[in-house]
Amino acid sequence: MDYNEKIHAISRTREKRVYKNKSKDMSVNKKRDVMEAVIEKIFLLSAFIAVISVAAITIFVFYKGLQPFLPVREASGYSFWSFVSGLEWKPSGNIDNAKFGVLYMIFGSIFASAGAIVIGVPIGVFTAVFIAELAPKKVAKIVQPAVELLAGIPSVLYGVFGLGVIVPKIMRISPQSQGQSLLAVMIVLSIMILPTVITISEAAIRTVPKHYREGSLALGASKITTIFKVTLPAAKSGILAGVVLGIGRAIGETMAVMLVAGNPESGIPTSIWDPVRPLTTNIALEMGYATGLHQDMLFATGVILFLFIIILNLALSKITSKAGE
Amino acid sequence: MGVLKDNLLKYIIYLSTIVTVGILIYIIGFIFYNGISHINLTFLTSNFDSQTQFIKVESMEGNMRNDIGYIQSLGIVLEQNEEGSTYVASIDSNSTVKNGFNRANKAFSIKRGDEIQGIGDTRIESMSLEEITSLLEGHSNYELRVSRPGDGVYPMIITTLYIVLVSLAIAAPIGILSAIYLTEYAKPGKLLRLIRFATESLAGIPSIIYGLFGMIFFVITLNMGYSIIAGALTLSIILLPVIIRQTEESLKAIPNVYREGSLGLGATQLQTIRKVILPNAIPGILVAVILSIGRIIGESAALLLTAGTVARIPDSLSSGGASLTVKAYHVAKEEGNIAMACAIGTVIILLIFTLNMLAKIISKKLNRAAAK
Amino acid sequence: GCSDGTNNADANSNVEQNNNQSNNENNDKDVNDEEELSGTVTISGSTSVEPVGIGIAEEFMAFNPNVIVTYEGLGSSAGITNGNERVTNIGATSRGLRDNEKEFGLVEAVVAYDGIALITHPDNPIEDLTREDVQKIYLGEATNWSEFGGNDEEIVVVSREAGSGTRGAFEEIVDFEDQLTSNAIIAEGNGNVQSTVAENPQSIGYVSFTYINDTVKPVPIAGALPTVENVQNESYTIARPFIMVYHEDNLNDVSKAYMEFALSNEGQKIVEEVGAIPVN
Amino acid sequence: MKKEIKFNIEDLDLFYGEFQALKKVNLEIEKNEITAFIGPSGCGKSTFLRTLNRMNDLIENVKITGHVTLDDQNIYNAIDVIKLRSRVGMVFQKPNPFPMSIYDNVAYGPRVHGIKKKQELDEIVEKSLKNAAVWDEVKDRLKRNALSLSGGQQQRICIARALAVEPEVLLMDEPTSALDPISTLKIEDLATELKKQYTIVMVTHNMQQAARISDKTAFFLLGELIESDRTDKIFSNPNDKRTEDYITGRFG
Amino acid sequence: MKKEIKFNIEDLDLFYGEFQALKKVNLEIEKNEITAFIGPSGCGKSTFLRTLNRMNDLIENVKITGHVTLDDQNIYNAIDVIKLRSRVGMVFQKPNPFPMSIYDNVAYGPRVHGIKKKQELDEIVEKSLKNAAVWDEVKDRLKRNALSLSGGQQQRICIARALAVEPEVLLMDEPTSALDPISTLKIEDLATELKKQYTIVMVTHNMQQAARISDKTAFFLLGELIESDRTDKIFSNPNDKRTEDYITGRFG
Ligand SMILES: Nc1ncnc2c1ncn2[C@@H]1O[C@H](COP(=O)(O)OP(=O)(O)OP(=O)(O)O)[C@@H](O)[C@H]1O
Ligand SMILES: Nc1ncnc2c1ncn2[C@@H]1O[C@H](COP(=O)(O)OP(=O)(O)OP(=O)(O)O)[C@@H](O)[C@H]1O
Ligand SMILES: [Mg+2]
Ligand SMILES: [Mg+2]
Ligand SMILES: O=P([O-])([O-])[O-]
Repeated sequence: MDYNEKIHAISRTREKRVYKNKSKDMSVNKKRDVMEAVIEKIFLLSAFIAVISVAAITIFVFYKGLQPFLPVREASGYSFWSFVSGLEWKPSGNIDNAKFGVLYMIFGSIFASAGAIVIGVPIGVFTAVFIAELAPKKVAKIVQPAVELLAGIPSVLYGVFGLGVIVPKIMRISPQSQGQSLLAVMIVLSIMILPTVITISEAAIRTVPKHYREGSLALGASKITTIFKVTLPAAKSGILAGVVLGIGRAIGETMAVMLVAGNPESGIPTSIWDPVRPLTTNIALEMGYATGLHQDMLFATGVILFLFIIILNLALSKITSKAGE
Repeated sequence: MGVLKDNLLKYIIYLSTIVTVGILIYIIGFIFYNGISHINLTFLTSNFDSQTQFIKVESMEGNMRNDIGYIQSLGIVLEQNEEGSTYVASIDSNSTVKNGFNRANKAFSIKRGDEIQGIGDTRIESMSLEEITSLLEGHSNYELRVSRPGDGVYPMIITTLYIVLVSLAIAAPIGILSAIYLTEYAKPGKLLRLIRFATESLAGIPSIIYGLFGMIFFVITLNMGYSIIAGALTLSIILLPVIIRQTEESLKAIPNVYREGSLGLGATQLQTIRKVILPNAIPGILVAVILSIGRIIGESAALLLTAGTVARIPDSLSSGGASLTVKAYHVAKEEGNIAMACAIGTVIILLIFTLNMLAKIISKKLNRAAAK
Repeated sequence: GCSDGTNNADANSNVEQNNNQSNNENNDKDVNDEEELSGTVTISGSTSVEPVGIGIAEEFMAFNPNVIVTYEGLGSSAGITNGNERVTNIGATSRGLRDNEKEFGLVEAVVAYDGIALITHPDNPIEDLTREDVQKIYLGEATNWSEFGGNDEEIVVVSREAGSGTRGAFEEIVDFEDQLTSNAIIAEGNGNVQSTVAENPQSIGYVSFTYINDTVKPVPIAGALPTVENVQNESYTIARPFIMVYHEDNLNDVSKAYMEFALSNEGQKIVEEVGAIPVN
Repeated sequence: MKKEIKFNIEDLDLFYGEFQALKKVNLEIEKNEITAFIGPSGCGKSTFLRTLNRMNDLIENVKITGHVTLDDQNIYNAIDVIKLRSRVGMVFQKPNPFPMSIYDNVAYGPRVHGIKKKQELDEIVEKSLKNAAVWDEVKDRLKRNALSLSGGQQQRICIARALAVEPEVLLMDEPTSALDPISTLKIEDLATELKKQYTIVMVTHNMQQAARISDKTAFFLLGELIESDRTDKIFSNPNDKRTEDYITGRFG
Repeated sequence: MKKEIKFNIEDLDLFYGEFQALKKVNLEIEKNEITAFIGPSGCGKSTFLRTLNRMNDLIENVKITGHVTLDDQNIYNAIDVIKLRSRVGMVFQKPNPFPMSIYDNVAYGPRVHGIKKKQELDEIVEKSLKNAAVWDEVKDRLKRNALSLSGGQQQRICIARALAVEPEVLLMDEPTSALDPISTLKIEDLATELKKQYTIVMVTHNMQQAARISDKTAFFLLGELIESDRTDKIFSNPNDKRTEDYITGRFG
């Protein structure tokens, strides 16, 4: 175990002396120390399974997803550039006609997440403020389980709800003839990120030390002023972490989005009324139907998605490590 | 800030909360409203697919009754519905149809609601009730073609249960041990950062990617087929960060004075973990487990590609099956059967609600016990 | 040897079990077929074929109570892949095999034909379309219902996802392969096409006969309604085969029996019952 | 010089739920003096101090009865609580500057009370920091985060922050208990300086501190005010046996 | 009576990362005496106490150099750390009984060290609770959760828990600072009683307490051991000016 290092540190500074009992005392506990060490290794191994899983998934997705761009494979060598810059997704049975462009999906994913953040984050943060700062205990006791329940509803049901309620409503007000649209995706996603944003913001607000609030109130600031000028700024990095996790959820959400997005086969969305095809739905939509190059291209879409998630995670660990300072 | 601005901000906060809660009520209302008509006891207890069998039944001496549809020698009353199917409306208490056998000689008891489609090789679909009555009456023994209607979620409930149990059996020990490592052993450094980064990444990977991975790795490469085990293994990876994070929270919440108290008495690290730390972390661990159950129940994309879509009661870990959520997705997508999807959704939401409440109660109870 | 290595555990044990049985009872196989057949048949693939596959399975299991048949509705391509990779005994597809898939050496058995019905919202006044009309609509050349005597409203085109057997067949028959208008809404699965059309009065879509329900209105093509009879008398031409594919050596006895049953008269009767078109 | 009464407290009872934390407290606090509260841990010193600017209002289940006046106005109904708190400033045990710049910390109060002009704020900040005897140490880094300062500097920033809203009274709850001896001395000197302009009420568990700087001392025990008097009197010749026992270290 | 040296500390330096919390500390701690550590907050009293049973090993980034022996054995390499901690018991500032029954708390140590027999455990528990002067108060409710007791009782349970492993030395870190006066007195009496069998080292911030019960007093300042001597000597006639200043309350 690690104490030993310190023991060495200490013994190095001293000349050796002879101690009675030394050997006996130490050997009795050899067995125990070995067992402790072995069990620690078991704990470590368990913790390492997470690392192994991430590595396996990453390697596997990249292995499958990068194949179409490598010249090694027969009928392949699809240009990576046309993949990431392409504006059309037409996986034809006839490989020569096939077009696999994901740029418009990348835009779709980014727009949709951004919209969800713009709508969902203020509502979420304010709700969190309500629960953490303003609500009487009894009311908080109702709102909080409500938020948890919102988090527990499977995304498929959000999709069914979106298709049954949100899409028709948008259709009525949209200048276009269909309700499947960027806006529908944004709304569904903003609802779905609410629980993430609320729970994490609430936790962040609650961890703001009481003495900040007291300091402000004691200066004659009102409760609301205190919230907006002291509490929220102090909880900033925690809330930001919630937002990043929310973006992660929005980018990664599949089943609900698929039903309300419209999933067109080309076209960068130019307004919120346009249908979009986010990256995730592209994968889920066609995975059952794809073979060969088409299937590999879906994995390649997964690679793009993966890169997004990695970037988000790096951002998140930046934020949290900054918060830890 | 002036009083006016104060109040404005306050109203915005209230409004946001109302929007949040309102959305929840709207969604749940929508799902319940569309699904509730399906829900009753048979919905929960019957199969999803209808099932047809040939059932051998002895004849008997039934009551002397003359109503149309009463088959005296079977002791049952038949009725017909709008679609023309003939179904068993009531069964006499001493009826022999309760002691039938199917062609595999397994006991089969005909129940109310079962459809009678024929006798021997004669089909009765296009006949009137009178014709059927006279056709059926007076045989000495029968082989009836019986179809038991489906549209129930029983197999999915069982499948969901299986997947919950198996994934937890895999993920819970690993997750808890990892959390113990991270809080009790790990020293800050590269290794810890790596493990943390890994768990955070796992939490961020969309489930469709897990699905792809599970499908190619477990289903095809490891040759598990669409199966409970492939689904559960995939889910276990998804659950790891949930369990690790939650368990870690509860471990971190244990005051250091307990650790010092124990170590100060000459207990080893392991003894301290076993005797002082784990007993105190149990509420948190239970909550972690319950939250993961919720996650399993809600999962669709990953399970769809690994455990499949079949509505069947799995007979082993290597047979596949659809969970409730997967089935809800499947019926919505394939049949456009929104009512069925919402009915399953209603069951799911009630389950999740119960689980959430359970988590609350458990953590409260155990916290209180700990505080005593 | 090959099949032993790649079969899933279920199928493996069944192969052995059934081999024993057939050795003992080779003499009067016919009698025992009905009485003793037991084991599992695994099918996966096209969701359009699902009602047919499950319908036949229910009937097959009625006669053979010790048999379990499972059908995973995953999509035609997944079916072909799984059939080829021996993940399941049988794969089901609602489209013909592509050139590269033909190289797998799979046996192809057409178990039914299926019509693809053009559907609109029930409120849509359109009474009839020609195949050329449909083609124009799906190419994006016609974009307003008034061109066909309907309301002055934009047409919302709904299609299945790329790779879908239904879509492949529809594009081929209507003849606009790989040229779907980029304005089309893509919905996953027959059900979502229906839900989407049912909820938008300006939309048009297509679904398999076996899934059509009364939330949408089937549109006649050149006067012929999408019905089984009209397909059979060839007045309605948008139809395609339902195919089961398998490697001969990956069929255990039950699976063989299932395939035989599917093509038998009894099996074909079920095909008709679920709304598809029998092979003969 | 005739003494002016700043705070007058009569028969103050305070309950946290069922628990009575203050029992019939009667006390007068005089203007331009330092009044020290002493007593063993949990005796109610902080609780009492916090009733004087109604910080206890924030705690759930608090019930207060009795009568507290500031300049003869009842603080529980005649004075608006926001107003009260800007008249009665507070400094806490642990220095609690907000996580923002030194300047913003000190300007916080004035801004909250509606002062927006940069120049005016600049003046207030400078004056307050000077009054809090920390100007020289921070004048070159007003934009730095206040949390980057040492504990003693932070505490003086907090005092400056309180002074910036121009209070009449300064409540201090063990303001030096988290500080090193040198910072402690600085704060003590500052307090003695400030009492010329302000009335100061200070909780301390350091009896030497009370003896060194306060004019009056009030001794609390188990929620009761046992004795209050001139500091030299309390420390040399207390009336109550318990006061004597406490001061001579027989308990606490 | 010739004094026996229990602990011998030579040139002990301790670093928390870059920060040096103990600087060249040299001290001898005698058997069957109470040694008190005093000094202002943050001077390193707790840190020093915790090196004596290697509790500091648990903290990240601690570096220790120097020489500490217990009965002439180097505690950092000649004695197994687990063994050391059962020879050198510890009582903490805040009573920290485990959230289990009183009985299980006291039996915890013996069980950890392999004693399983019910009867043997019963005896140990009773003896330890008696030694900790809390037996009479709890003997009828040994199965009750220890957390349901009062603070003073909890602290004595913790002492009993420490005694149950039959240590030679008892380290106490401000054992009474969270307690009321009456409980404090009980613990003090107990300590004076226990020193007949054990060697006691105690941190206190209450100088009266040090004066009342300790035989020797060591005064720390900023990580340095300024002075250690017989308690009466330290309190009446310290060698060092800083000790005198501290004792007379000129700072801290
Ligand atoms: N929010 C609260 N709810 C319930 N009881 C409280 C609360 N705050 C304080 N108390 C109790 O009221 C009593 C007085 O507390 P107070 O903080 O005023 O003591 P104090 O004299 O300031 O002690 P210290 O010197 O430790 O700061 C204590 O018994 C304490 O436990
Ligand atoms: N884990 C740690 N990491 C870094 N610094 C520490 C740690 N523990 C204590 N210190 C620092 O070491 C110094 C001595 O701390 P210690 O707790 O020994 O003081 P103390 O004399 O016991 O004070 P108190 O009377 O407040 O308990 C302090 O400056 C403290 O901030
Ligand atoms: Mg206090
Ligand atoms: Mg200390
Ligand atoms: O599911 P399909 O492949 O038949 O469209």
